Amino acid sequence: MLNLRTIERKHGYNFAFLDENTKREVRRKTLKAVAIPGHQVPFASPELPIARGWGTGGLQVTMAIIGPDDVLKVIDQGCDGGVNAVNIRKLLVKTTGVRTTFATGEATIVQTRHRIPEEKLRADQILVLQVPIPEPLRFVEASMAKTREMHAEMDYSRMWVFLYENIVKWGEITIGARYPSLVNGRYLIDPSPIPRWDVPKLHMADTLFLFGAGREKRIYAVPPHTSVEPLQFDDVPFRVEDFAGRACLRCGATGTFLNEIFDGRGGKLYVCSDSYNCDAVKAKREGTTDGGGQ
Amino acid sequence: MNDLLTVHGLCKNFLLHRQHDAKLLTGCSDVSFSLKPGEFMGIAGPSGAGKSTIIKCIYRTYLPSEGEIFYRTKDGREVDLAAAPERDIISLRRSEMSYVSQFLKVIPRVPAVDILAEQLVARGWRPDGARERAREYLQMMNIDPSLWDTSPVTFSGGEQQRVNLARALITQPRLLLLDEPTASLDAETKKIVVQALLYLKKQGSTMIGVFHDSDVMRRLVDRVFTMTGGRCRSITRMQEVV
Amino acid sequence: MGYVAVSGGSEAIAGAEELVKFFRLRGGSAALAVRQIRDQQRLAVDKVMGEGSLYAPTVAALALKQAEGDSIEASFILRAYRATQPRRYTSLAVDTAAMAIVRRISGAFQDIPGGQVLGPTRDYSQRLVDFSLLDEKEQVIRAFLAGAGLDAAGRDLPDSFPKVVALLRAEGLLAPPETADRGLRDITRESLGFPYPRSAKLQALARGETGAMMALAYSSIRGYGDIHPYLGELRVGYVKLYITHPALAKPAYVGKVLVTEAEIIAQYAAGEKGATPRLSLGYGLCFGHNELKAISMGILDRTTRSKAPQKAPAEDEEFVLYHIDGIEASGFVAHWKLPHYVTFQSTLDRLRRSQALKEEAPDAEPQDD
Amino acid sequence: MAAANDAFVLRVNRLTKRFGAGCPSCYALTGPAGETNICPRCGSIVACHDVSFDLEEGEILGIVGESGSGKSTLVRCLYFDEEVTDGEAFLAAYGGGRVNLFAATAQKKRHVRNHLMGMVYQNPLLGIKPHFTAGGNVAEKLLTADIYNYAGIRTRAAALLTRTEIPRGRMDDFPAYFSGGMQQRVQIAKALANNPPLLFLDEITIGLDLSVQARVLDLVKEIQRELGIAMLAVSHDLGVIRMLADRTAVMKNGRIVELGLTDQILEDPQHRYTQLLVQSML
Repeated sequence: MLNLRTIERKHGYNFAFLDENTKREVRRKTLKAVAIPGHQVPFASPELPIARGWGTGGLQVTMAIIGPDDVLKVIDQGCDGGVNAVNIRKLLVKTTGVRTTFATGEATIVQTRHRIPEEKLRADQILVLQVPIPEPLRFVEASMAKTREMHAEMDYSRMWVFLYENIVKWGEITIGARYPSLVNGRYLIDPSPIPRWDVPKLHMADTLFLFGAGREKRIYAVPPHTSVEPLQFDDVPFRVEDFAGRACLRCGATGTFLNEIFDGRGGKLYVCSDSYNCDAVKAKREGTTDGGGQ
Repeated sequence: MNDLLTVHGLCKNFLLHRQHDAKLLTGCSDVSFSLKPGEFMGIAGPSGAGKSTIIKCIYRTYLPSEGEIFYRTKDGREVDLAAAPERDIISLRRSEMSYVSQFLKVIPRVPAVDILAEQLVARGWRPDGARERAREYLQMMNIDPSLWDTSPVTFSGGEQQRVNLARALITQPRLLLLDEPTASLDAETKKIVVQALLYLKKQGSTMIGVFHDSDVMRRLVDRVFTMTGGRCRSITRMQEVV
Repeated sequence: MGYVAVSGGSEAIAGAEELVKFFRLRGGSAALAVRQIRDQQRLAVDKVMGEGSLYAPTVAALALKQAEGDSIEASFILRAYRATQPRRYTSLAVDTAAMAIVRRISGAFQDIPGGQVLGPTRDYSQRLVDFSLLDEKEQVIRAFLAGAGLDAAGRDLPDSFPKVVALLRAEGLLAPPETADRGLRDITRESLGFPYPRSAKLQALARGETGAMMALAYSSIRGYGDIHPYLGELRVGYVKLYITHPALAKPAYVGKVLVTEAEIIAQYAAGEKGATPRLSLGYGLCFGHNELKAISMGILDRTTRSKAPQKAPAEDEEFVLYHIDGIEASGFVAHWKLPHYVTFQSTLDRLRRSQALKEEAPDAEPQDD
Repeated sequence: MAAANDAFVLRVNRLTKRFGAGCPSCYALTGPAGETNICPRCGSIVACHDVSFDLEEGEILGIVGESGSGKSTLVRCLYFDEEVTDGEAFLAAYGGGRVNLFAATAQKKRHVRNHLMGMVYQNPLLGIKPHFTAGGNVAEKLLTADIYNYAGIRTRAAALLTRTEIPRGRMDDFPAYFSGGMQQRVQIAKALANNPPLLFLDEITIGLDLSVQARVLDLVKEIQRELGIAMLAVSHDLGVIRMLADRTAVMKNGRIVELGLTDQILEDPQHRYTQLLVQSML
């Protein structure tokens, strides 16, 4: 029975918000996801105090795997300071008290939306990706019951035709982010809305990548040293975003994913999307060291 | 035995199922004869005597009820056409045995030249060569060149029948079965058909034909097999019939 | 608390929260009492309890206050709160025939055993603005409450009303249940595939968003896969909840909850060759007094069992159940407010490339599809 | 001549397909003798029972019968659209012709379907997707057969569509806007895309104008001659069967009542039902 008098006015939540039973369930499903690379594992996905579609899947995975000794980094669009990243970090800190960092290399768990950090991740780190739509076949089939069958039979022909018709119509495949990729030669995944730039980082990496879709109630994983191949025709290769001839305005880096900014005078400026990496490169160039955020 | 075809004790009955019972009809009974390579035998007799029945049994359009039909193939094997598996019959039909009926049955819309050519293509000819040869046969059958590229469905009866014959002749079959091929043809057309058949005979084909027209028969056949009521009355040299 | 990396984002969020509070209170009126909301915004509270799937009138009223009356936001707050609550017991099956009736009507029969009980309804009142409510005096309220008869209305009613559909069943007009689903699947604890077990489907519907369910039910009865429903019976009332006492292993009374129940009678699905034509039932039940939701639920329970080869939206179980949850839908619709700089950058990169390719090969015309 | 059983493309042994729970009397109480395929005892439908035949290299085998005879169910079973109740099927091109396809896993079946079979359905929209372009439909079949070269797919799709008389300019249009005959020809192009040794044709001319019917039949004949593909052609129309098939099986109430050379079936039908069918032919 609910008794208002016994409700604590502030909070009195379990470590990492979720109760231990729920965490155990998420961990079990995460382990299954690791065991079957790229396979979407359904899980119950309870409500969180963060809205559905705002990173609840990633949060639940992080909440299930985080321990008091972990060092957490949360980014949104590559940036540690984005409002949603701040909000999610706040909830996690409030309910776990773990140390947080901006420095990619210091983190043991990185929760991210839409980017994989530029800095190469290590075997002792886990990247948790927030996923809005876990189903790569959603492009061609809306029903989850049907896509499940298609995955089971590895029937990806409709996705292929989609790519074929894309080329017929536009001369090239027009998928920007969320590029469908085949994991371990078996399951097609939606790598979450990371840019194509980041897709090769999933391939044969040292790091474990966990994907959580809260609203859609699915968890999947790319374990370390697993092949991740973007779907491509033999003669129409997959291509990452083209930043040839451009450099970051702030740090001068080339070879990073750049955000385009209108300068208000009809021109365009480019800055790094990975804010920590940008800071680090800038500090190095200016001869100062960076402590991983203030 | 050097015979190309030996028919022995051939019977053909038809069991017609009706609402409550069945009716047995006799097509032919106890028919026996043999043919040497290159021979042309005519089958004569009143209508309803079972002439076509024999031809259709040999071609296996009718399933023989009794008897054997031994046929010696090009590569020297002896096949009982009355009992051989269907695939053997199909294979023989494709390679050495042809049948010409009174009517041309084709898919509408296919041009005359292709109807002939496809016979050769089915035997491994290249399409170009096949069409070339098809035109020669249409020429030989005196079909107006303006018709070659149109479907025979629109042709006159005589023209259709010439295409029908040409389709069989173009393959130069070892055994040709003719079921009243000259019925309802005018005199001029008959002449063309007779010439074509004589040409084929000269090439060495063996033939059996049912003719209602004794004049045509006389000019073609070596022997006549005369029937009444489904049975053989006599087998005679052509000259004796006349 | 550990070392926290901060940034401009934190301050912006704090500022935004401050502003929310300011906008709620800047009118300078007296603070809204939660009890007032619970008592006088009865239907709003009931809706939030239903969609938040937690029977907690006071917390629901508080959530409404916190959300400034935004019912989806309030349901979301309640739902998130619910997620933190342990699940200790499962109540025993409730017999709604024994419901303490507040209201009870049938659209299918004029005379029903026990009679129609109109109860509190605006159905037959004209929707005119009641200006007298502008200034409702306390003594008027007190006088009204002290007025004759009303207080006793509920007590005149019998303890139990026979169910209307029981009449149909006794006459053999109702189809037997398709599959008995005696197990209880908790959709907040396990993820299920389609087709859903009935218990799971009814749970999902019971916590669905009223507006979304109404729209889908409406699409069906307007003609997109019409099942020709009749309202067999609509009940609003209190049902008693029992659990099995953990020590005594006997039913133990834990309290009563207000629910709305709708039983929808629909024509039997075609295509069952040889079977006797019978009527079938759609079932709706939700927390609180929410008639539109209960009726919509009853219709959707029935439409989603359709065996039609070409399914209308309301007949497609997956379509219905994936799109009626207000918390999920509102979250995802609102998430477009989040930054999408990176994905948009990717899209622009593709677009520019496609444009360049088109200029190189202008003959390859784009097509509509 | 080789033994008859060596050259099969497809061998079907005792195929049975029953809809419904079934009872011990199902097979005894259904069939042409009782003139029903519905078991009077339990109401199950015996769509096919004890169906056996060999489809031989390069031949078109016709299956003729009225609606409800089980002929369409038969091809749907062989193309794995339906699960059989009993029986075996062997494909010469798969496992040396010694592996029962019906016992294979769903994934194996899909592989066989994608690589070794083609299907032309009565309703073109079952075989093609109207919201894929004509070329995309052909591409789909090639992609399922693991061909991932874009230019190669384009060339092959163009060639096949040209072969089936779809103008090159319509290749990137949507079949949703094509006529029925054109949709049917796209479907044929798609079915041929992976060069299957075996093609199923299910009432492919139904619903088409007579002149269009003739074009489609001619196309099938030509393709069969050119490519030597073995085909199983189902039709209720003896006229269609006569034009296409070398041999014909006659089905009635789920059983094959007669199988023979097509001209023999037409001119010397043995079974009571076949005689009725031939007599009622227009």
